[in-house]
Amino acid sequence: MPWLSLAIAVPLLAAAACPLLPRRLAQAPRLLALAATAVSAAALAVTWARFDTGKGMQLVEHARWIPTLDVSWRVGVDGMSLALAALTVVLFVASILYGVGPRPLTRAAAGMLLLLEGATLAFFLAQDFVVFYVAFDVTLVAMYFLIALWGEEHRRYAALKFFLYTLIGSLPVLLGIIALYLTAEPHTFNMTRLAAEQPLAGSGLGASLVFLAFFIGFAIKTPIVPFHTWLPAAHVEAPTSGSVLLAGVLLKLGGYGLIRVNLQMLPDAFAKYALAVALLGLVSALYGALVALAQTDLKRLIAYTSVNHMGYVVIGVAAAAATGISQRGRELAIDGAVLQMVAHGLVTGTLFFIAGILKQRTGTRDLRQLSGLLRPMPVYGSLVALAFFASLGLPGLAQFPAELQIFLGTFDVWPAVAAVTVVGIVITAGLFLRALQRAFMGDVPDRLARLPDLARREAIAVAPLAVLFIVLGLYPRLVLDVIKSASWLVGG
Amino acid sequence: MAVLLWLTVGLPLLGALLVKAAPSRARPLTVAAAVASAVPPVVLLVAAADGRRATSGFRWLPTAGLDVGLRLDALSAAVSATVAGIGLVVLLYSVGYFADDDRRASALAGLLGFLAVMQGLVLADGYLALLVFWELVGAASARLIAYSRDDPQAAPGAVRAFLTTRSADVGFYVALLALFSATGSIAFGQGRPGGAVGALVGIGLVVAAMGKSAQAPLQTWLSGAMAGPTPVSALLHSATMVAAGVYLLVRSESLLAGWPLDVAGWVGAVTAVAAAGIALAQRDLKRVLAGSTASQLGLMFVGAAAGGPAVAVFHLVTHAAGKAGLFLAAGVFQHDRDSTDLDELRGAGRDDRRAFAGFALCALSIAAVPPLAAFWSKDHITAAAEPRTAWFVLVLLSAAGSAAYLLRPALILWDRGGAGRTLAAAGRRWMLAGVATLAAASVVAGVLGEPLVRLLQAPPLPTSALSIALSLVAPVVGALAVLLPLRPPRLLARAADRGLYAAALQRWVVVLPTLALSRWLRAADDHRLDRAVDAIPRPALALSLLLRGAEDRGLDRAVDAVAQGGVAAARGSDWVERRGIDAAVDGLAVAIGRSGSESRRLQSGRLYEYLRDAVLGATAIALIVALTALT
Amino acid sequence: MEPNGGTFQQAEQAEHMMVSELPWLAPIGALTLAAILAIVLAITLPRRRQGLIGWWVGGMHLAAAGLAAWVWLDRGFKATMSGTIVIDGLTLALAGIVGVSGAVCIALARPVVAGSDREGEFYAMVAFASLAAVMLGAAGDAGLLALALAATGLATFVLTGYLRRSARANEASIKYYIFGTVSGAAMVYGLSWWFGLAGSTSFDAIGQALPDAPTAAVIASTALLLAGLGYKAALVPFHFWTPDAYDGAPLPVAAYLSVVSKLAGLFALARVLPMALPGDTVGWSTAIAVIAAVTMTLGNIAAVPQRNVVRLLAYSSIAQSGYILMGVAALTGSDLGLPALVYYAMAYAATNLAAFAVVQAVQRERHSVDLDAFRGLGRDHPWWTAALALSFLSLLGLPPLAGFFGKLEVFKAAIDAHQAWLAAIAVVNSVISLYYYLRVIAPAVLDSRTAARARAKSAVPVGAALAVTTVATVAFGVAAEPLLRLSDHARMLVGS
Amino acid sequence: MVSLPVVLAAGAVMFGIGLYGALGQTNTIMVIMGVELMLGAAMLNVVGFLRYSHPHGTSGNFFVLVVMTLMAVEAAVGFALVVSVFRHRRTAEVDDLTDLKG
Amino acid sequence: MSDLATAIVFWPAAALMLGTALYVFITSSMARAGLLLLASLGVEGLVFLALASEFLGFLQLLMMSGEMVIMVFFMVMFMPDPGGLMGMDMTHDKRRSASVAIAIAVGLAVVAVLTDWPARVAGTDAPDVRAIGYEVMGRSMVSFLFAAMTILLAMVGGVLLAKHGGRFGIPAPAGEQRGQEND
Repeated sequence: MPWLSLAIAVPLLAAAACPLLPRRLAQAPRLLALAATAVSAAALAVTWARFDTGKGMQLVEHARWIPTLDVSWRVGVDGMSLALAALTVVLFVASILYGVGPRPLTRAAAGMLLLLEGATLAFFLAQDFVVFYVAFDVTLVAMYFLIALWGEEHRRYAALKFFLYTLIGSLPVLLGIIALYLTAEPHTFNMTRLAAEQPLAGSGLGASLVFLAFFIGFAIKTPIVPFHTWLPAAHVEAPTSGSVLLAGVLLKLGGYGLIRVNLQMLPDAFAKYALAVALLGLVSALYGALVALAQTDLKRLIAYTSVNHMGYVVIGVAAAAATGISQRGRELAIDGAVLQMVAHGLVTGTLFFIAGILKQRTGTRDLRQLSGLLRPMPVYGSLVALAFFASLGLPGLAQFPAELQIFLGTFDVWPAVAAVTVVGIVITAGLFLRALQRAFMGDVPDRLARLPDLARREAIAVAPLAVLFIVLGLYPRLVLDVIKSASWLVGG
Repeated sequence: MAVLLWLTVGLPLLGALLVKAAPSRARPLTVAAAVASAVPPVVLLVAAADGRRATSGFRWLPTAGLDVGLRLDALSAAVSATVAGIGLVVLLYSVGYFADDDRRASALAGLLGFLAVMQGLVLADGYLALLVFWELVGAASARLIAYSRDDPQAAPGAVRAFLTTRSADVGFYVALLALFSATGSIAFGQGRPGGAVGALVGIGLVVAAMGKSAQAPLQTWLSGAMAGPTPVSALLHSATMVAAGVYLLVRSESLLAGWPLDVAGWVGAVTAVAAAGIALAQRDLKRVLAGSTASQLGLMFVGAAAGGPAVAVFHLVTHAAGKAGLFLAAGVFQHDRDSTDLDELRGAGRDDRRAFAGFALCALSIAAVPPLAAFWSKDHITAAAEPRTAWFVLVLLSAAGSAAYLLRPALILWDRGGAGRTLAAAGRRWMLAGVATLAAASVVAGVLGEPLVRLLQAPPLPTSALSIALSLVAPVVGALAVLLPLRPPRLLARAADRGLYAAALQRWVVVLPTLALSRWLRAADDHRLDRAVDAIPRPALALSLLLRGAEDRGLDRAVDAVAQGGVAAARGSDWVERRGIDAAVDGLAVAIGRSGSESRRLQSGRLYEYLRDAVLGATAIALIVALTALT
Repeated sequence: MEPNGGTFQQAEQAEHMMVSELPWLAPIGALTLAAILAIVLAITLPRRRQGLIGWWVGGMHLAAAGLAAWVWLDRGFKATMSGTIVIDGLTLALAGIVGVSGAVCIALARPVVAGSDREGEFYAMVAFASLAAVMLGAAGDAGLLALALAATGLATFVLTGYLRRSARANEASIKYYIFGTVSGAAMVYGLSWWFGLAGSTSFDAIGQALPDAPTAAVIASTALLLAGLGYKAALVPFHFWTPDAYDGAPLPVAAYLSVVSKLAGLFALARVLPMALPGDTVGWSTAIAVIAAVTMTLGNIAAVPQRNVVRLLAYSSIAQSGYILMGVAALTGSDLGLPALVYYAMAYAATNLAAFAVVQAVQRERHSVDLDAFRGLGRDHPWWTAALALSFLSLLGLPPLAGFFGKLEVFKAAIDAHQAWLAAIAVVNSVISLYYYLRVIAPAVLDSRTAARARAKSAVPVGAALAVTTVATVAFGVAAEPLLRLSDHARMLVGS
Repeated sequence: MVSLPVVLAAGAVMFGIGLYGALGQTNTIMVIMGVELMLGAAMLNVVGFLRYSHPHGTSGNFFVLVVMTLMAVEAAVGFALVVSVFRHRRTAEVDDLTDLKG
Repeated sequence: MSDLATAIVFWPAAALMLGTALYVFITSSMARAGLLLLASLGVEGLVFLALASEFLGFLQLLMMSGEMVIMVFFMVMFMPDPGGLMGMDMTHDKRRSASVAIAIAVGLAVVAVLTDWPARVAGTDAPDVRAIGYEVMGRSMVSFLFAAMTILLAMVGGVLLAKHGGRFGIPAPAGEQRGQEND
C-alpha cells in the first residue's frame, strides 16, 4: 500500500471533489475535509509505525511521471520529513475543526484547506525536485486565496505581498534546482541521488551561486531578517486558521528546505557561508524578539515571535553546516532545529488560535484596549498563559528542549553566537509577560466583563495542540527518536 | 530510593492536580497532600544520614550526556527536608490564610505545584535537570506573585520577578552550554574547565545564583514580589526559592572554587549590608522582611564562599525557619488589619499577642540573638569571614542592621497608637499554628549545626571568640540605632514610664540590656552624647534612605530604563520595519508601476514614432552585436 | 540540396523529387486546400450557410495538425524541394500548433463574424494566414521566407481590419500594416546582402558562406533580418504595433496574432539564425539573449499599468516572446534550447488562447474588457473564473500548469547554455508579471458581484474552445510527459 | 566605370530615401511608396550581385521576382486598407490614427 | 553588355532613379509623387538592364507601368488635394526622419562599400534567361506556387477590405464593444 502517496493524494482528491458537493448539505465540506485529513493522518500513523528510526530515507514510493526529464513521483520519509508531515496533519485537523471564514466551512474554503494540506504534505515528503517545487508553489496559491478570500481588513494587500515575496523566493529556488539538475550526470531531479552525489561539491562560484539562490528562497519563506516583511502583514490579515497554518506549517517549508537542500546537497558551500547565515539567524532572533516587544497587536506580536523562533532554527542549521563542529554538536543542532520547527508549529498554532478567539470575542486584538481578561475567561486565560510560557521556552514545554539543543549545538562551534542568542529568551519572556500583564491581568472594564469563556468547538481545536506541546516538552524523545538526524544527515 | 525521590516531586504535584481538579475539596486535599509530601523527604533524610546515596535518571534528550534525573545525597536530602518542613507548615497555614478566598484552590494548587518543582530543583541530578526546575520555579513564582487580582502591584511585580530572574538565568544557560561543550557532561561535581569556557561557567552560575537569590544589583524584584499572598512570600521569597541561589553555589562548589566563589562572596557581603539598609527604610512590613531576606541571603553567599557548604546550608535552614515564621506572623497581622503597611499595622501586635510572640521570637532569631537558631549559624558565617577583613566588617554591619530593621517593625507592631481593631478571620487557628511551629523551630534549630556537618561530611564549623563577641555587640548597636533616634526622648520616656516595652521586652532577655542601655543613655541626659549618638544613625539612615531611593527610583528606574530602552529599540526597529524595509519593497513596486507608466509614453500611438524607435532600436542592436563581435 | 537551380537537369531532378516528396508537404497542402476551397465556398454558398466554411477551415486546420503528426511518426524529417522547405521537428511542431490554434481561433471567431458580410472570406483569410505561418517556419530559402513573412502579414492585416466600420479596427490595421511592411522591406534588404555574400538564397548555402564573410556586412544584414522576423514575433524594439493591433482587432484575431503569427516568427528565427549563422557567428546568441531580456522586461513593465485587459495581454504576450526567445538564444549553446522552445510554444499556445477565450467570453457578456468588467466574475461564472485563474497563473509560470514546465525548460536551456544571467532576469520578470496577472485574477475571484447582468447568449464554439484550451493548460503541465518527449525529439535538420 | 560598391551604394541611398518616406510622410499612401522604394533598393542590390559576384545565382533572380510580387501585393492590400479606412474616417493621414496608445 | 555600355547606361539611369525617388517625397502633390515613384522604379528597370539582367529589367518596366497607374488612380480618388494645387506639406517630424534615414543610408552604404564582397569567378558567363525558368520551375517551384497563393490572398483580402457592403447587401461589421469608447 503506498501509504505516503495516499496521505498526499486523498486531500488533493477531496479538494477536487469539494466544488462538486451539493450546496444544500452545509456540513458536507467540513466532514469531507475532516475525513480526508483523517485518512492522511491514518496513513501517516501507519508510516510512523513502519518507520525504522535507524535508517535514513526509507519507505520510498516511486512512480514515473516525466521520464524525459527524469521527473518522478517520488515520496519517502526520513526523520525530519515524518516529523513535519505529522505536524502538518495535526495542525490541519485543528484548523478544519476551527474553520475558516463563515461557518460551517464553505466548499471553497474546504477545498483550499485540503489543497494546501495535500501540497504541504507533498512538499515534506517529496524526494523529487519537481514534486518539491510544484508543492512549494501550490501552497503559495492556496494560501494566497485563503488570505485574500477570508482574511481581515487589508487582506488583499497582505495576500499580494505574501504572493509576491514567496514568488520572489520560489523562483531562485527553481533556478537552483535547475542548476543542480544540470550538474548531475546523468541529469536528474531525484533528491536522494542529488544528496548522495552532491554534484556541486567543491566547485567554487557555481556552488556559491546555487547556494545563494536556494538560500534566498528559503530565507524568505523561513523568514530571515531582512526578508521577513511579508510575514506580519500576511499573519495579521490572514484568517485565524490561515495564520495558524502559515506560521505552523508554511514557515517550516523554509527551514526544511534549508536543511534538505542547502545543508544536505550543498554542504561545502554552506560551510563557507555558515557564519554569515548564523549571524543572519542571530539578527533574526533578536530583531524579531525586539520588534515583537513593541507590538500592541497580539497577532503581530505572535508573528514577530515567529521570526525570533525561526531565527533559532536558522542558527542551528548554520551551526550544523560549519566546518568546525563536532559530530555530537551537529546532531544536536539539527535535532534541535527540527524539533524547534515542530514545537513552534504547535505552540504558535495555539497562539494564533488564541488571537483569533480574542478578536472574535472582543473585536480587537489591540492589547492596549484589553485588560483583566483572566476574570471573565479563566480557562482561556490559563491556556494563553500556558501557550505564552511555552513560546518563551519554559522547560517542560516543547520549545525548551529544542532551543536548548540548538544552543548546545551552536556553542560547540561559535560560543559567542550561542551566548548572544540566549539573550533572546529574555526578550521573548519580556514580551509575552508584558502582553499577559496588559491584557489578562488587572481590572476588567465593564464591556469585557461578560465575555464567554472558551467554547467547546474552540477547545476541541486547540486542546490537542496544547496537550502535544506539553507532552513533547516533558518527553521530547517521542519525536526526537524519530527525527534522529544522525541517521540521515550525511557527515560533513 | 528512586521511588521515594520521584514521590518527593510527584506527591505535591499530584496534590496540586487534585486540588485543581476538585476545587470544592481544596482544603482537605491540600492538608492531605501537604502531609503526604513531607513524608518522603524525611525518609530520604534519614536514609542519607544513614549514608545512602542514590540517583535515578533517564535519557531525556537522545544525545549522550543529556540525562535528567534526581539524586539523593547529603546536600539534597538536607535541603529537601528543609523545604518539605517549611512547605508543610506554610501549606497548613495557607489553608487558614485562604479560608475566605473563593479562589483558594488556585492558590493552594499553586503552592503545591511550587513545592513539587522546588523539590525537583533540590533533588535534581545534573545541571540540565537543575536548569529545568530552576526555570519552572521561576515561572511558579511569577504565577503565585500575580495571584492577587485586587493589588495593582501584583502583575507588575510578577513580571519583574520573572524577568529579572530569567535575565540572570541567561548565565545559567551559558554556563550549561559551556560546561557541556567543554566536558561533554552536565553532571555535578566536575572541576571547572580551563580558559574562557571555564570563566563562562563560573560567571554564569554566579550570575544565575545572584538573580535567584536577589543579590545586588538584582535584588529589586524581591520587594516587588511581596505583592503576592503572604504564604507565598513565606515559602518562595524567604525560605526556599530564593535560597536556590545559595543552593546552586553550594552544589557547584567544585565548579566555582576559586575566584567565582570570591565574586559570590563579595556580592553577598555587599548585598548583606545594602539590603539591610533598604529594609531599614521600608514602610511596608513585608518589604522590610524582603530586604531582610536579601540581606540574609547575602550572608549565606559569604558563608558559602568563605566557610563552605555546611556554613551556608546551616544558615539557610535557620533562616528559613525564622523568616518564614516572620512572614506567617505578618500574614496574621495582615489578616487583622487588611494591610501590610507599617502605619496601618501600628499596634497590631498588641492586639494579637500570640502572633506577636511568634513574630518576636523569629525576629530575635534572625537578629542573631543567642541562643536562638540563627545566632549560631550567623556566628559561623562571621567566623568564616574573619580572615577577610572587608567581608568581616560587612557581615558585622549587616548583623547590626538586621537587629535594627527587625526591631523597628516590632516596636511599631507593639505600639499603642494603632487602630486597635482586629478583623475576625476564619482559619486563624491554622495560621497561628503555623507561626507557632516556626517560632519553635527558630528556637531549636540552632542544634542542627553539628548533625549537618556530619551529614555533609564537612569540616567543623568555624568559630572564634572575636566573632562571637562582635556578633553579640552588633545587634545591640543595631537596636540602639533604632531606639534612640527614632523615638523622641519625651515619647521614649513616657513609653518607659508606662512600661511600654517592659511587658514585651522583659520576656526577651536579649532586648532588655538594649532597653537598659537606652534608659542609661537617656539618664545621662548628655545632649552631646545624645547628639553624638544621634549623629551615628543619621548617615546610616541617610544611606538607607538613599538605598531605598535607589531601590525605588534609581535601580528600579534603571531596570525600567533598560526595559524602556528595549521597548524603544523595539519601537525603533518596528519603525524601520514599517518605514525602512517595507517601504523599500513597496517603493520598488511603485518604481515598477512608474516605469510601467513611463513605458506607456513610448507607446504614443503615433506610428512614425514607432517606426523611428524601431529603426533606432535595430541600429542599437546592430551596434551592440558589432561591438561584441569585434571585441 | 542545391544552392541554385538554373539547369535543365536540376529542374528535372527537382520535379522528380517533388513528386516523391509530396507526402511531407501534406500539412501545407491541407491548409492550401482549405484556403482555396474556402474562397470557392464563400462565393457559392448562401449567406446562411457561410458558417459551414468555418467548419471546413477549422476542420482542415485540425487535419493539418493531424497530418503533421502523421508525417512526424510515419515519414520522419526531410528537407524537401531542394531544401527550400524544411520539414523537421520545428516545422511539424509549428504545423501542429498552428493547426490546433487556428481551429480554436476559428471557434472563437465564429460568434464574432457570424452573419457578417464577408464571413466566408474571413475564414479563408485565416486559412491563408495559417498556411503562410507554416511556410514561414518551414522556409529554408530567403525568397520563400520573404514571401511567407509578407503573406502572413497581409492575411493578418486583413483579419485585423475585418470590422471595417470600427475606427479602432481601422487604425489597428493601418498601423499593423505599415509597421509590418516597413519591417518586411528591411528584412528583404538584409536578405539581399546575404545573397550577395553567399551567392544563393538557400539558407544552407548562406550558412556555409557567412561564417567567413566580412563581419560588418553580416551584422548589418542580420540586424535587418531581425527587424522583419522580430516584428512578427513582437520583439522589442519591433513590438510597437502589438498592443495597438491587439486592441483594435477582433478578439479572436488578437488571439490568433498572439499565438500563430508570433510563434511562426519565433520558429522562423529559430530556424534561420542557426542555419544561416552556424556556430554562433558574430555572436548572435548573445544578441538574441539581450533582446530576450529587453523584450520580457519591457513587456512586463508596460503591462503593469494597463487597465484594458486586451492591451495587458498584448504586453504579456510580448513578455512571453521574451521567454520563448530564451530558447532561441540557447540554441547554439545547449541541446536543450530546441526542446525548450517547442515545449514552451505549445504551452504558451494553450495558455494564451485560454486567456483570450475567457476575455472574449467576458467581453461578450459585459461589453467591456476593462479590469472592472472582471469584477465579481467568480460569483456569476465560476468556470470562467477557474479558466481565467488557471490560464493567468500558467502565464505567470506556476506549477503544475503548462506555463511552469515551459519556464522550467527555458530556464534549463538558458543555464545550460551559460546564460544564467538571462534566467535571473527572467526570474525578476516573472515577479513583475505577478502584479498585472493578479490584477485581473484578484477582482474576478475575490470581489463580490457588482450588479446583476443579463447573461449573454451562450456561444457553443467559444465555450468549447475555452474548455479545450483550459484543459490543455492544465494537462500540458500535469501530464507533460508526451509533449516533453515530443519536444525532446524535435530536431532541426540543419543548424543546431 | 561601374562596380559593385557603386551599385550597393545606390541601393543604400534608395533604401534611405524609402525609409525617409516611411518615417516622414503623413499620408498612408506616401508611406506605402516609401516601402516600395525600400523593396526596390533590395532588388537593386540583388541585381548588382548577380552582375558582379554571382552570375549563376539563379535563386537571386527568383528572389527579385519574389520582391516584385511583394511590391504588388503589399501595395494592393495597402490601398484596399486605405480605401476602407478612408471610407470610415474620411482621412488616410497616419497622424490621425492615435486613438490606440498607451 | 560591356562594361562601357553598362557605365553609359548605368550612371544616368541611376542618377535619375535616385533623383526621382527623392523627389517623390519632396513634391507636395500626391499625384506627382505617384508619377515620380513610377518613374523611379521604371528607371530602376533600366538600371537592371544596364546590369545585364534583361529579364528582370523588362519585367520591372512592365510591372511598374501597370502598378503605378493603379496607384495614381488611388491617389486621385482618396487624397485631399490630389493635384497638389495647394502645395500642402505631407511630412511630419521631417528633420528627425531625415536624419535617421540619412544615417541609415550612409551606414549601409559605408558598410557596403567597405565590405570585400565575393568576387565573380573569372571566366564564367551569366547563364541565359532560360536558367531563370529552370530555377522557377525546378528548385523554387513551391515558392513560386506560394507566390501565386499570396497573390490570390492579396486579391481576396484587398476586395474584402475595399468593398464595404458585401455580397449580401449588408453593411460591414462594426467593432466589438470594449468598454472604453463608442465605435
